[in-house]
Amino acid sequence: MKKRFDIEINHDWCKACYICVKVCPRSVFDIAEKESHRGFKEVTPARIDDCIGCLMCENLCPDFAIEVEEIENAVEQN
Amino acid sequence: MKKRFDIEINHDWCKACYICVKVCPRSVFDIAEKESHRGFKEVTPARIDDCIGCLMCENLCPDFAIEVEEIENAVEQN
Amino acid sequence: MKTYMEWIRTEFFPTAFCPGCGHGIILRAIAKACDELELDRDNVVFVSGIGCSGWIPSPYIKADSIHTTHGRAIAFATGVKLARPDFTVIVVGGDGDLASIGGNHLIHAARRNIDITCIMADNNNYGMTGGQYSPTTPKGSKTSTSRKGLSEAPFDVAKLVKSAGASFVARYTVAHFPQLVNSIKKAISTEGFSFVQAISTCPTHFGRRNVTQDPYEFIDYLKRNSVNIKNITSSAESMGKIIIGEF
Amino acid sequence: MKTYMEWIRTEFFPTAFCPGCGHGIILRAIAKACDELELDRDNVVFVSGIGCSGWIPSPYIKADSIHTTHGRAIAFATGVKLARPDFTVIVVGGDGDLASIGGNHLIHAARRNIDITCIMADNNNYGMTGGQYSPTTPKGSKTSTSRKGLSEAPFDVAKLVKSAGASFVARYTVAHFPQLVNSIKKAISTEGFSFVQAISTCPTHFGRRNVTQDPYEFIDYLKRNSVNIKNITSSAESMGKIIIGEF
Amino acid sequence: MERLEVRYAGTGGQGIILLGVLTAEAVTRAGKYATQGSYYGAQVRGGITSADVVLGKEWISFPYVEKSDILVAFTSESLDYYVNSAKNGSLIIIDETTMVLQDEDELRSRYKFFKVPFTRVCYERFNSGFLLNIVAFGYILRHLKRFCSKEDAIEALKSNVPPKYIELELEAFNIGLSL
Amino acid sequence: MERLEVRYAGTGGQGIILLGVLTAEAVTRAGKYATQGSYYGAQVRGGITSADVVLGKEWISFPYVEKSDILVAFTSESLDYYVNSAKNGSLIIIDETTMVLQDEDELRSRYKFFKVPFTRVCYERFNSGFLLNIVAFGYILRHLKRFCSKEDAIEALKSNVPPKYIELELEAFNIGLSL
Amino acid sequence: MPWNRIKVPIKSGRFLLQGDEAVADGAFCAGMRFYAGYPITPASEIITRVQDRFEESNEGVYFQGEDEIASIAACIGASWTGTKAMTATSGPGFDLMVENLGYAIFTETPMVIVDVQRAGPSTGQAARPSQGDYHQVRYATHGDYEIIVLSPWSCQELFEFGVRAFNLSERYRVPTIVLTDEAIAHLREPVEIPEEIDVFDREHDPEAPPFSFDEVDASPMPLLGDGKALLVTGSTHTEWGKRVTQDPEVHRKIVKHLIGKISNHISDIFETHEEFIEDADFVIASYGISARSGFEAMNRLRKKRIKIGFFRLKVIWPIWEKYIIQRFSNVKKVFVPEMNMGHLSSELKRILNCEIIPVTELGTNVILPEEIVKVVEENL
Amino acid sequence: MPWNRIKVPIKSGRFLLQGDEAVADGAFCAGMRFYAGYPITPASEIITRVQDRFEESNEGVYFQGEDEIASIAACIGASWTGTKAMTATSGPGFDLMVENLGYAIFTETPMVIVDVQRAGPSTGQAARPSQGDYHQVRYATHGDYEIIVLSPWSCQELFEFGVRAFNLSERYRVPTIVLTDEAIAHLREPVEIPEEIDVFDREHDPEAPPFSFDEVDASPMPLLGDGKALLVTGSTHTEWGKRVTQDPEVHRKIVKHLIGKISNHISDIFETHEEFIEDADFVIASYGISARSGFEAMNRLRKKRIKIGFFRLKVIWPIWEKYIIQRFSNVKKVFVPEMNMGHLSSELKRILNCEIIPVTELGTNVILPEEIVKVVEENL
Ligand SMILES: Cc1ncc(C[n+]2csc(CCOP(=O)(O)OP(=O)(O)O)c2C)c(N)n1
Ligand SMILES: Cc1ncc(C[n+]2csc(CCOP(=O)(O)OP(=O)(O)O)c2C)c(N)n1
Ligand code: SF4
Ligand code: SF4
Ligand code: SF4
Ligand code: SF4
Repeated sequence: MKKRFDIEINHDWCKACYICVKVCPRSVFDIAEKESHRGFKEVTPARIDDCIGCLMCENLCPDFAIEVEEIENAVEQN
Repeated sequence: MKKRFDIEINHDWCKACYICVKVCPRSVFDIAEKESHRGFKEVTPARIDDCIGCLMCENLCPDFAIEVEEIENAVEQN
Repeated sequence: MKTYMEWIRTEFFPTAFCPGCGHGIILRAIAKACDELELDRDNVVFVSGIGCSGWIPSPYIKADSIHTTHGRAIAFATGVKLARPDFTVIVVGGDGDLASIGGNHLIHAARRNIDITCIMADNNNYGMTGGQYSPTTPKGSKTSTSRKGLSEAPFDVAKLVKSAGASFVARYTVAHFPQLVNSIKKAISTEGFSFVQAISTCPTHFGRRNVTQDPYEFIDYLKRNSVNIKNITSSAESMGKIIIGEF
Repeated sequence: MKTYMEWIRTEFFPTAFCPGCGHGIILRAIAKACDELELDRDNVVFVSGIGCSGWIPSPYIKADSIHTTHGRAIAFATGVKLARPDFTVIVVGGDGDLASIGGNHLIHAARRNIDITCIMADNNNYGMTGGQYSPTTPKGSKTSTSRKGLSEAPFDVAKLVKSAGASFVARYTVAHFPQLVNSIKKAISTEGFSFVQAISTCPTHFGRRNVTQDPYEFIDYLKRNSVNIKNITSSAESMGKIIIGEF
Repeated sequence: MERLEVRYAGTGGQGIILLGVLTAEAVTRAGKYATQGSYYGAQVRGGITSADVVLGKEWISFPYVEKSDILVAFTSESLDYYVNSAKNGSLIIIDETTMVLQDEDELRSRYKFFKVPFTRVCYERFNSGFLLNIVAFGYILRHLKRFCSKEDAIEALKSNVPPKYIELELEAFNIGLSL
Repeated sequence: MERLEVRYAGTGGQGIILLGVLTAEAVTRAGKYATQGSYYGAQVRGGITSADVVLGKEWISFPYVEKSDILVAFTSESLDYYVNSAKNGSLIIIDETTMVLQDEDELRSRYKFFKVPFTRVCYERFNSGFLLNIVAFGYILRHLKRFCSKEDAIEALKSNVPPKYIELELEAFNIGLSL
Repeated sequence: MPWNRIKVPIKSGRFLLQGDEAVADGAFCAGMRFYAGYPITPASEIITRVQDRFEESNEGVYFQGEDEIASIAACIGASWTGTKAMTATSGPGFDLMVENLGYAIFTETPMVIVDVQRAGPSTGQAARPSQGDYHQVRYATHGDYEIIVLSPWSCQELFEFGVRAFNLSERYRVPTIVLTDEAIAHLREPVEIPEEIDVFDREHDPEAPPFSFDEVDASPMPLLGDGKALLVTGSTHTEWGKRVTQDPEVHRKIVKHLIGKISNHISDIFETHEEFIEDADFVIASYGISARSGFEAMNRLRKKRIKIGFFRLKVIWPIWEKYIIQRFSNVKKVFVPEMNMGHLSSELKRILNCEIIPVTELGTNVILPEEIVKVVEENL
Repeated sequence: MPWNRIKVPIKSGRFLLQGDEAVADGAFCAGMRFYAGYPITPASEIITRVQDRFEESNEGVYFQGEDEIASIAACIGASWTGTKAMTATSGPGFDLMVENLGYAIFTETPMVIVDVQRAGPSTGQAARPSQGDYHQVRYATHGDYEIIVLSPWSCQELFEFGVRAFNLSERYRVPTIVLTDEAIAHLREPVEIPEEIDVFDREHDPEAPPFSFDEVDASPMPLLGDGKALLVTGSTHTEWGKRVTQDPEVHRKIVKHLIGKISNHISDIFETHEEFIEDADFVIASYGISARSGFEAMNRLRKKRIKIGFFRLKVIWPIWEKYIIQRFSNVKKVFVPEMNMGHLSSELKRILNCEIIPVTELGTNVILPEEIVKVVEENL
């Protein structure tokens, strides 16, 4: 009955401090190779299936740029 | 070998708060019946022989109006 | 969207804070605390002073907020609270704002034990004006006004506020997010003056000169360098550590 | 004439204090302490603020004295001491002066632990301006601004200053003259910030409204109502008492 | 515009200001106009204290004593300080009991000079100088007839002293009246 | 009185101010006169930042750019903000790599318009945009010949960066020079 | 309607009052229900009277600040809840209020400060009068703005200006100062407390933005608790309180509003008391306690058939230049008694072209009418 | 002799300096060895430079006060030990210094305050320039007095006025203000540091009374530690520092001294920079950053053959009225560019009879020369 999570990143708010990348116990995030139009290398939840929903990334993001949400259906389907 | 003391009262500085009168463990002081030219009833060390030199009156006089001094000769004479 | 986002004025996002500034985490903690307490937003007034910390509620919290002069937030808040005792009044300020220029208002509010919650976003320096030392800067730290290391001793502000008479005093860091949220909730719920010292990170100034410029490393440092007041057995153990917990 | 009278500017006598005002006793205690320590009068600087208490050194002590603005004596003194570390710098102020308007300078000087001695002539109210309550006025007291009894709690200033970082902190009353002299001597001799809270009597205002207008009875009350910190066994014992001693 | 300038002078603790206030209050109650200003030393007690009262039928422009019409002095110090601002030929009243004057003759030549044993009568009746100002209040009324009545004065007294003392105060007042 | 008004514009963190300071310092070292003023947003990072440098042979009265002779822009935002205060026909230089322009034709018609790949050359050599401002400093010198030499510029650089970085900085500078 | 005729909440009639008491009563009648202050001679008596009124009525909050900074700050906080707030002080305390006074001006917060002048600079003579703070109250805080300052000359006016200060403050959303002095504040005089007074309560509009760029008038005010998530700030801001700290245009708009909302209503704000101006060759112009001396001097001079008039500013800031120019068009010389080095004199020099003759007192004595008479006679 | 020609204790030569650095260097050269301050934009850079100078030389004490009140107080305390002391701040911080500024004035304590103007009121725009504090620095503290305020227009002058402020302060025993603004303080320009400068050190006389009633000049100063049991107080006092808080005469004497010692030396204190005044029909009069604009505007207008002159106040307080009247005797119109609502304009209106045309900026943009040119051309 593994829970599944959805991670939304608001790239307009993100300032690329990379706290999320480093704080994640499951190394869910990757940093892009190239800068976006805002001059940052964007973060992506590359290994989203590994997410355990600990919310460390969301809670410690100083810019409210990450939202982790449990996918309700996913749980039910199991 | 009873010590003897001299008590000098500076009536120009005294404001007649009567701390000395009341604090003296030997009730050495009296208060005059009549007011002086400054409008106060003056204090006198009426029973100076009873003084034991505890300095309570001197130390607690807020106006430096009392000085208690041991009479050196007096001691020697005994 | 999480419900606590209703306490956030996202129209002003991205925030004006530097990348990785811990003040954003405190902002979330406050919003979360208010949300979980189910406060009536119309009766909550935030009061802040001047400093990066002052921006936490003003403009980022979606409730009434008064952004006042440097150091005076508690005094303004006192007026609000006395005139409208039914309001929940929350002061947010920096270590410079609340403990340096505003130190007197802080201890007097604690003495009066007026029913105000005060959250000190403590980044150990004056972020806004360029990283000068503050009354919470640890001895020896390098800041823009102590470039060879600070010779003054800091305040233990939590202890000071406690001994001035506050009802509730706690200290946590941004690395202790759930505890921070909890202590803010307790602070708001406690009658009388309550004070939460929220140790924050200023990677731009204090971090760069003393710990690390890396936002995450800085947070991690706070975590590793803290000990809970309940777990202190000898004073030697706590030497140089950040004591966290309720006082 | 006693030798400590060399520290007194008798040309301005009789003093401007009300009859029986305890501030005169503090004046003597300071003069005696300086005399017994054989301080070099040319290197001692007294600094005071505004209030009856400010008059204790200015003009009544025969040494350099700066009578400053209300509440700021410690800040002025800090400048003197930093510019001339060889001077002995002694601040004398009231409870209003040092703990109300000047509270921030007090705790910051304690934090910095700057080598200044600070004597607070604490008469539990603002004597000079007509007996309004101060931050040391006991709860329930009647003053000209709390005519039905004060609802605010007072500071334990000694405790506050101690927790802010002072090296030496003591509290005595004018009824404990020898101890007061001694603690002032220790304070001056201690390196770092030292603080003596000297509980004084204001028969004209605080006494008249709360204790007694009679100067002696007031002093006697202080004596009877004090307990030494060493002799406290339970906190109940010390309820409502003045805790004296070194902190 | 009729204008009467009264000055009470003495030292702190003698109740000089209250004396001024009572005078002004009595005149106000009489529907006339009075201004009352005070001067006190920095000390809470001691030093020269004075109370100016200017009386008029209508509004008074300058509210302080410029040159007194009546000067009532309770200490030599205050008399010395204020005598030069008394109008020539004006009324000067002093406390006979406590004040010793060097230049009484000169004063008599320049002013209408009265010595009144305020303190003595006070001590005789109350064994204290505490009600000196009230005795003086009673006494001075004879010179203020155009501005207020005895009844106004009593009303003023009643509204300015605690009820429990009113009997004593009235007695002192009456002693002054009859001096 | 000769007067050349140069404006560097970009965003916080791009080293715009240092670029201005370096320019002014080089000119000062050459014995000429330069004034340098800056404008930054309230945030420590982000927002529009600009550095004005006014160059002259002698003392300069008004020390800010009124209408720029040279505008070097590193972000579209800052270009939009400042383009209207560029003199007609004046020099406008932009970072080709990062800036996407809608109205390039119009700009070309009104100004001497240059696109320089500052960021690209920076990344090619250093894999970072960190030394963007130094590359630009090297590049801009060709337009400042009447005010300072390459040597003055190198001196300016040396006195404004930490010794341990000087090698790198000089390399960036030379890249700019040769662009 | 913001204007209301109300029954005064205290006993009306004619009473002997001290100035400090009268201003406290006036403020209370105007609706002041929050007082924060720190004791200082010669303003401390105000506190007692305020406390009396609060206790009698069971309304109002008294807060004794730890200092003057806290006191004015608390007033501003209280005012944003819709409570009419006041503080009182004297020179040294006013000095400390200066920063937050600027905050109140910039945030357009209604409140009243009673400033009882004593002799300065510094602690000077605490229990002696002076008028030396004439320009201080206008220029004490940094930046550009207008402010309203009333100058009463009697205990009656202290009562009335206690009311008027609140009315103006609420009407124009500007901190308003009653600038008096030790002489009047400690004076006792009969004061007529009317049965009814006119009171202006701020226009409260929960929907309105907290600030305004209107160049000609003040705008309605929302309050804390309106449920609109107000942003109040002393930094430059939009109408909705968003900080804008780099935009020159927004700053210009605010400052123009702060000035315009007052200067465009100067005929409503400015007030004088004039006697015999029409036919006067000479005028005694003054304010506050010195005007009492000047009025008496005028009386004496007119008895000597000198064509002298009397011009008293009841409002010293803003000063209505055009009106003064017009009123003084036929005047040859203006005598200006004041207890300072010539503050009003210097303003009149700026405004008028005729000769201005200061009659100043740098010590701490109220100027005697006869001194003015003398100067006038010497300069006819 | 109090005047000394000394070698500067720093490297002389021509350097690109920021204004804040230049004033710190000037002060250090003048002998400033005590600095107390509290950080504030745009004055914080001064601290860094002062600390550099103190560390290099191993001399001097830096004290970061808990606030601005403590900072100025510490300066006054240090000054009484004979140490030259300085603080620097901006509007909101200056507001807080006001009470102790009055104390320094009243106790005749030499010290220097650098006030870097930013846009007010209140916190306004911290990093944008303004000249709105022109009258504040003159009238901020209560009571009557004179004070000296210098207004530099360049980084070079910030250095020079750093020296001059101390010289005047020591010479006249008066706190002296260098009033600059964000624009100049943050500007970088070449500054020439001379080899030698003239420095005035206060006349120290251990036998002298601490205060003076002399109506025409400052008096020598004793110091703490002289062994004379000095009495220093901000309450009214005799020459020997005995408090006298009820005597009008003593207060009058002090205030006359405070004013007289400055006003009698106005020709030594007041300084201007003038161009083409002799033949000018029109004059641009200004100070500080706006004078840079005005100077450029004059250049452009003279190229168009307009007979316009330039008059710049290097010292804005005290203002030498007689001199200005004389210099402007043939002038028809005066244009006054300033970044405020017209502060110098209002002073000139008081002093001069010709037409005064303000060119003001209430926003936070430095006035452009072309704007002045336009106003002048429209008003010829
Ligand atoms: C009276 C006054 N003095 C100084 C300043 C300048 N100032 C603005 S913010 C600040 C300190 C900010 O430090 P802190 O309160 O610790 O907040 P942070 O920016 O670190 O979050 C200072 C000194 C001011 N605005 N007002
Ligand atoms: C800035 C300022 N505010 C207020 C005052 C008025 N004031 C003078 S002394 C004093 C309080 C005195 O009380 P305290 O310090 O306890 O001394 P005490 O007279 O009781 O000895 C006050 C409020 C002042 N002088 N300056
Ligand atoms: S919720 Fe936890 S596990 Fe999931 S991405 Fe965030 S930090 Fe990683
Ligand atoms: S010294 Fe002691 S015993 Fe002697 S008179 Fe004084 S109090 Fe009494
Ligand atoms: S300066 Fe420091 S506290 Fe301020 S936003 Fe930047 S990181 Fe945060
Ligand atoms: S008022 Fe109180 S403190 Fe002041 S002199 Fe009188 S008794 Fe002493």
